[in-house]
Amino acid sequence: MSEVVLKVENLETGYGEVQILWDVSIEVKRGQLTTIIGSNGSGKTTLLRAITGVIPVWSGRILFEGEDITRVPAYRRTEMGLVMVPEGRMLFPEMTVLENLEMGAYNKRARSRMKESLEFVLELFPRLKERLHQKAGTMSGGEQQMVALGRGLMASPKLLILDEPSLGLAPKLVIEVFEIIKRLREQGITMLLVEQNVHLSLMLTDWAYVMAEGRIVMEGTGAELERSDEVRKAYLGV
Amino acid sequence: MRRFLSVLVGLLFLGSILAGNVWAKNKIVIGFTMSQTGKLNAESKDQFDGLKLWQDWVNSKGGIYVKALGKRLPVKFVYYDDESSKDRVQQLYVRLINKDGADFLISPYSSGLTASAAIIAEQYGKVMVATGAASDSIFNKGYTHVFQIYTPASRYLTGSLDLLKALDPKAKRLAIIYEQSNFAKAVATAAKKYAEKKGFEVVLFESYAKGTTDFTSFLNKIAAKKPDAIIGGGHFTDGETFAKQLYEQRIRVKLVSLLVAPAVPKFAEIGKAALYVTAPSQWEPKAKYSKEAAQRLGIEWYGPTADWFVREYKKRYGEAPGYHAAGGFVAGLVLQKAIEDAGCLDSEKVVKALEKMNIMTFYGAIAFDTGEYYGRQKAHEMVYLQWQMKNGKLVKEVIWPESAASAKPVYPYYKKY
Amino acid sequence: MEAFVSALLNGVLLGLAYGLAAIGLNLIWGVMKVINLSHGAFIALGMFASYFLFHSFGLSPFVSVILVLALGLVVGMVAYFIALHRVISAPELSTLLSTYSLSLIIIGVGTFVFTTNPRAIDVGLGSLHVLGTYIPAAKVLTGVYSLIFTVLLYIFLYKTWTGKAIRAVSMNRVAAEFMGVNTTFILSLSFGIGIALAMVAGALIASVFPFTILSGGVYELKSFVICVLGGLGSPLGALVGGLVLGLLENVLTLKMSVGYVPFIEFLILVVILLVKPSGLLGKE
Amino acid sequence: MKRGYTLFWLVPFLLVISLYPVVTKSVIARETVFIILMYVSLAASLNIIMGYAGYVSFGHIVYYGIGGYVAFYLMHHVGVRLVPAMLVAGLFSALMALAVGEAVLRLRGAIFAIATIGVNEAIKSLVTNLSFLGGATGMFFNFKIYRAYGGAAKAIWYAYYVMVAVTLITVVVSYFIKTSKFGLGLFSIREDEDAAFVLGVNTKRFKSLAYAFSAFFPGMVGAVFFFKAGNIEPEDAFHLVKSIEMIFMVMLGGYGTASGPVLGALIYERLKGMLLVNPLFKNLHLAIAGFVLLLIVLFAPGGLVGYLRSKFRKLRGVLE
Repeated sequence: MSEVVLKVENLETGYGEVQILWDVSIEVKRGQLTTIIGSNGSGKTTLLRAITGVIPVWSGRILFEGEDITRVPAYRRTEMGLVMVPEGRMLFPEMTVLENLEMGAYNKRARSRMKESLEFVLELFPRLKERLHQKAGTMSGGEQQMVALGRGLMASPKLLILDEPSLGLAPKLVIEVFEIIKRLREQGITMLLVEQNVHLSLMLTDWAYVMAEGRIVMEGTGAELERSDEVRKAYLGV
Repeated sequence: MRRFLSVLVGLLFLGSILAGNVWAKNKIVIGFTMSQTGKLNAESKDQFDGLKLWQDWVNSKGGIYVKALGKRLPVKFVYYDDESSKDRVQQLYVRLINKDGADFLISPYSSGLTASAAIIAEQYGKVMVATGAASDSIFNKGYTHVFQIYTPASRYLTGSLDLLKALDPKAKRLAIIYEQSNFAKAVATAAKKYAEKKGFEVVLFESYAKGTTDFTSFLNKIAAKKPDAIIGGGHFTDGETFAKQLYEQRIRVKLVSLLVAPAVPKFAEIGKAALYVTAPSQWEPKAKYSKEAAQRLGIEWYGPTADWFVREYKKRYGEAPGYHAAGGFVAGLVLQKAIEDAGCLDSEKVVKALEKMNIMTFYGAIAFDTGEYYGRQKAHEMVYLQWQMKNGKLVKEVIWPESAASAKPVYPYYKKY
Repeated sequence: MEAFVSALLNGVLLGLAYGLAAIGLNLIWGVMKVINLSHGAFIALGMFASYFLFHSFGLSPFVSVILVLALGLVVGMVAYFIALHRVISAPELSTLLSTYSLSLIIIGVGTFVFTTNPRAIDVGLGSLHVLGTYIPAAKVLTGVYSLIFTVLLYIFLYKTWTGKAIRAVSMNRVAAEFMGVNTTFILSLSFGIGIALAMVAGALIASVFPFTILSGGVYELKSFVICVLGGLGSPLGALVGGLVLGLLENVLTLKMSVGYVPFIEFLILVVILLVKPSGLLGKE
Repeated sequence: MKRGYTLFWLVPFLLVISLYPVVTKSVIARETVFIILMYVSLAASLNIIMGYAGYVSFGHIVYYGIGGYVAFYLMHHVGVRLVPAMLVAGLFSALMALAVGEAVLRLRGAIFAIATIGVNEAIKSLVTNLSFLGGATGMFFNFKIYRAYGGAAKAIWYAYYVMVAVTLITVVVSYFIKTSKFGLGLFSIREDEDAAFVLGVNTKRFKSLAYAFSAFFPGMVGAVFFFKAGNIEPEDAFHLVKSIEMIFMVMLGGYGTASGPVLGALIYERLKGMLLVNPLFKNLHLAIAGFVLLLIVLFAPGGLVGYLRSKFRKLRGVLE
C-alpha cells in the first residue's frame, strides 16, 4: 500500500536567471492524498510546472513509478499516467462538455478505456449528463470545475494532480469539490493536491508538505500539521 | 571609436572611387535597363533579344563608323535588371551614365519606366532612344534628348476604328476598356476621342487594375451593354487572359481589337480563343516595307531587310519575331544611323542628326517630331493584324491598311462560336 | 438578368476557391496565433507545382491536386520547424517577420528558377452552358473541389482524434499538452495543413487564371479580407467570407467601375477590424 | 533619462557620409548617399512607433506616399517650391496619421499590422482611381519646373541637400524622443500597455503622438524623393515592399535603439546595391534578404546594435 508513485529529489529550478525552487524533495504514495500548502509565491505552482514538465529542471530528479522522467516531455508524462487538472480549469471553451471529456482520454492508454471512464465520470457528476452537448465555455464556475475534474479522470490517471481546485468558487461549491476529492480518495485514486484552503485540505489529507520561499519547510500528516503552531498562525489565521 | 569610424567610412567609399576610373575610347557603350524580373519580363526580353541581334550584326561588321575618329567602334552593352519597377530605374540610369560611362542610352520597356528614365537622360544630357514606350505624354515634358521609335499611343487604335467602319458601316456601339497604365490609358483616351469624332457611340469606357486575372464580371458588364466592338487592353498577360475569358463566356461581339497581346506570337497558345482577334502592331514580319517602297516615297532606305531580320531571329531564338523584338533592333539601328550621320559621339551633334533623320527601315518609316512633342515618332504607321486559321494552324495575317494587307479580314468575331 | 445570373454563379465558384485559400490562413492563425505572411508565396508554389505536374507528366490539375496536398503538408511541416518553432512563443513581430522572410526566400528562389513569365494551365475542358450563361468547366471543378476539401477538413477537425487535438491546441495550448497532446507536432501539423490548403487553392486557381511566381500576393491579400470578414481564427467562417468576397467582386462590378473593387475590399478589411475585430460573421 | 554619447558620433558620422559626394563632386556617390539617407530617415521614423512603442506598422509606407502626393500636387499644379511643399506634406502626413491612428491604434499586435497593410492598400487603390491625382498613371513634372532651381542638374543637388537636412532632423528628433519622458512612456507601452495605463501613462495620447511623429518624416522624405524623381504614381508611392524594407532595416540595426535604424539602413542599402549589380546574386537578392532576415529574427532579435550592446557593456552609453 505504501508504494511510492512520485518522487521528487533535490529539485532546483526557476525562470530565466531567477531561481525559484531550492532543494525540494517530496514523495507521493499510491492510494494516498498528498497535499502541498503554502502562501502565494511560495513556489507551489513552479513545483507543479516542473513535475508536469512545462518548465525544464535545473538540477535534481523526478521519478514516476520508479522511472526517471526529468527530461520526458510534458505530453509523454500524461501518457504515462501523470495527469494534471490545472489551476483555472483550462477547459476548451469552444468544445462541448463531451468533447472536453473525450480530450481527457486523448492519450493512447486511456482511449481504449474511454467508455468505462465516461460512465464513471458521469456517475460521479450526474449534473454533467444533461449538459453533455453544451459548450464548456458557457457553463458556471462550479460546473466547469466538474468538467475539469472529469476530464482529468478520463485520462486513467495513476497520479492525479489537482492545482487549486477550489480557487474562485463560492463556499458552498468549495465544500462540494472537497467532497468529490474525498470520494475519489475512497475510490483509491492517488492524488497530489495543491491548495490554499488549508483547513479543508489538512482534514482530508494523508500526508502534507508546507512550502515557503521555494523550500519545503515542514511535512507531516494532516492532523500533525493542523496542530502545529506555525501552520495555525501562518495559514489558519488562528 | 573615431578610428573605427574613419576606417568604416573609408572602406565604404573606396569601392566607388576605384570604380570611377578613366577608360580609353575604343568602344561605344550603350546603357539600358531591362526587366529580367517582374511583370514586364516577357515583353522586355523580346525587346532585348532584338537589340542583342542588332549588336551582333553591327559588331560583325566591325562596329559603327565614327568619322571623327576615322574608324569603326564596336558596341558594348551595359545593362541591369530594373525588376519592372520604377524604384531603381533612376538610380540605375544614373549609374549607367556616371559609372559605366554609357555614351548613349536605350529606354527600358514600357512607357512608365521610360518616363522615369527619360528624366535622368535629360538631367545629364544623354541621348536616349525610347523603344517599347508609346505614350505621347513622355514627349511634352520639355525633354530634348529622348526620341521615340514606336508609333505613339494616340495613333494606336484609330486604325481599328477605320477598319470597323470599312467592314460594317452599321456597327456603332463601342466598348473601350483599358488597363490602369500610362500607355493603355493614353491609347484608350485617344481612341475615344477619335471614335466620337467618327460617329461611334462609346457605350462603355472603363479601366481595370494592373495585374487583373479575372475579367469574368467585367465581361458580364460589357456583354450587358451589347457593344458591336470591344477595343482596348493593356499589356501581354491581361490581354491574353481577356481574350481567353471572352471566348469562354461566348460574348457575342463583331470585332475585338486588343493591345500588345495578340501581336506577340505566344498569343497562339490560348488556341481557339485567339481566333479572329485583331490587334494593332508596330510591325509584322508580313508587312511590306522595302527599298523599293522607300524609293517610291523618296526617302533613304537603311539597314537590313525584313526577310533577313526574320530569318536571323528565327535561327537564333527558334521563334518568329514580334514587334517588341523589331523595336529593339531598330532602336539600335536608329542610334547607329544617327552616330554615323553626326560623325562623332557628341550627344548634341547626335541630337541634331536625329532631328534631321528621315529614313525607311524594314520596320517602316522613322522621323521625329520637333515641335511641342519634341522627339515623338511622327512617320511610323501601325499595321493591324488578325489571327486566322490556315491549314489547321493559327497564323497572324496583316489585314489593314489595305495596302499592306496579306489577307482579308474575317468578320464578325463571333463567327467561330 | 443574364449578367446577374452569371455574376452569381461565377461569384460562388470563385468564392469557394478564395475561401479554401483563406481557410489555411485562418487555421494557422487560430491554432498558433501566427499571421502567415508567406501564405501568398505558398499559393504561388502550389500553382507551379500543379503547372509542372501538368506539363511534365500530363497530370490534370484535378488529379494532381492530391500530390500537391501531400507536398504542401510536408513542406509546411518542415517550414514550421525552420522558421517558426523557435519563435512560436515570442512576440507577434517575430512570427510576422519570420513568415515574411520565408516568403522572400520562396519568391526569390522562385523568381530565379521560374522567372516572372506568366504561365497558364489550359486544361481544355471547354465551357458549360448553365442558365443561359457560359462558364468554363475548369472553374466549376475548382469550385466543387474547394467545397470537397472544405468538407473534408471539417470532418477531420471534428471527427478525428488528431483534428480534435488541433482544435484543443487552438483553444488552450497548455491544457492540450496536459491532455497528452504533443503540441509541437500539432503545431507543425496545423502549419502543414494550412500550407497544404494554400497550395491546393493555388493549384486549383491556376487551372482557371494565368499566374506568375508573384501572383500569390493578390490572393494573400484577399485571404486577409476574407478571414476578417468570416472571423479571424474560424476556419469555416473563412468559407463564408470567401463566398461573400467572390460575390462582391462579381456582383458589385456590374454596377460600379472595376477599378474601385480593390478599394472597397480593403476598406471592408479596415472597417471590420475597427468595428468588430472578431469578424463580421465571427462570434461575440 | 540620462543621455549618453550616441549623438556625438551619430551626427558627425551622418555628416561625413553626406559631405562625401559634395567634396568629391561625385554624382554616383550622391545617388547612393541620397538613397542611404532616405532609408535612414524612413527607418528612424518607423522605429518611433515600432521600436519604441512596439506597434508594428506594416503599411508605414503609406505616409511616404501621402507626403509625396501632397507635395507633388502642390509643386506641379500650384507652383509651390520644394521646401514649403515638403513641410506641408509632412504636416499633412502627420495629421493623416493622427486621424488613422485614432482608429487603428486601438488594435494590437498582428491585427494592428494587418490593419496598417489594409490602410496602405486602400489608399493606394483610392489614389489609383482619383483622376485629379493622375489616377494609375500618376503625375509628371514638366521639365521647366526645375528652372526655378537653376536647371535639372542643380535641382538634384538641391534635393540632395534638403534630404540631408531632413535625415539629420529625423535622427536627432528620434534620439530625443527616445531619451525623453515621452520615450520612457512609449517603452512602458511596448513592455506592457495595460500596466503602463494603470501607472498613469496616457497611453492613447502617447501612441497617437508617436504615430504622428513617425508619419511626419516619411511625408517629407516622400516629397523630396518624388521631386527628384520627377514623377509619382500609386505603385511607387504606396509600394508595400518598401514598407517591409523599412522594417527590415530597423530589425537589422536594432529595434528600439536610436542608432540601430541608421546602421541598419546603411548596411541594407549597401547590401542591396551590391547584390543587385552582382551578376551572380542579382537574381537571388530577394532570397538572400529573406534568409538574412530569418537569421536575425531567429537568432539575433536585437539586431546589430542589440548584439553589440549585449556583448560589450561599455558600448551601452555610445550605442543607444
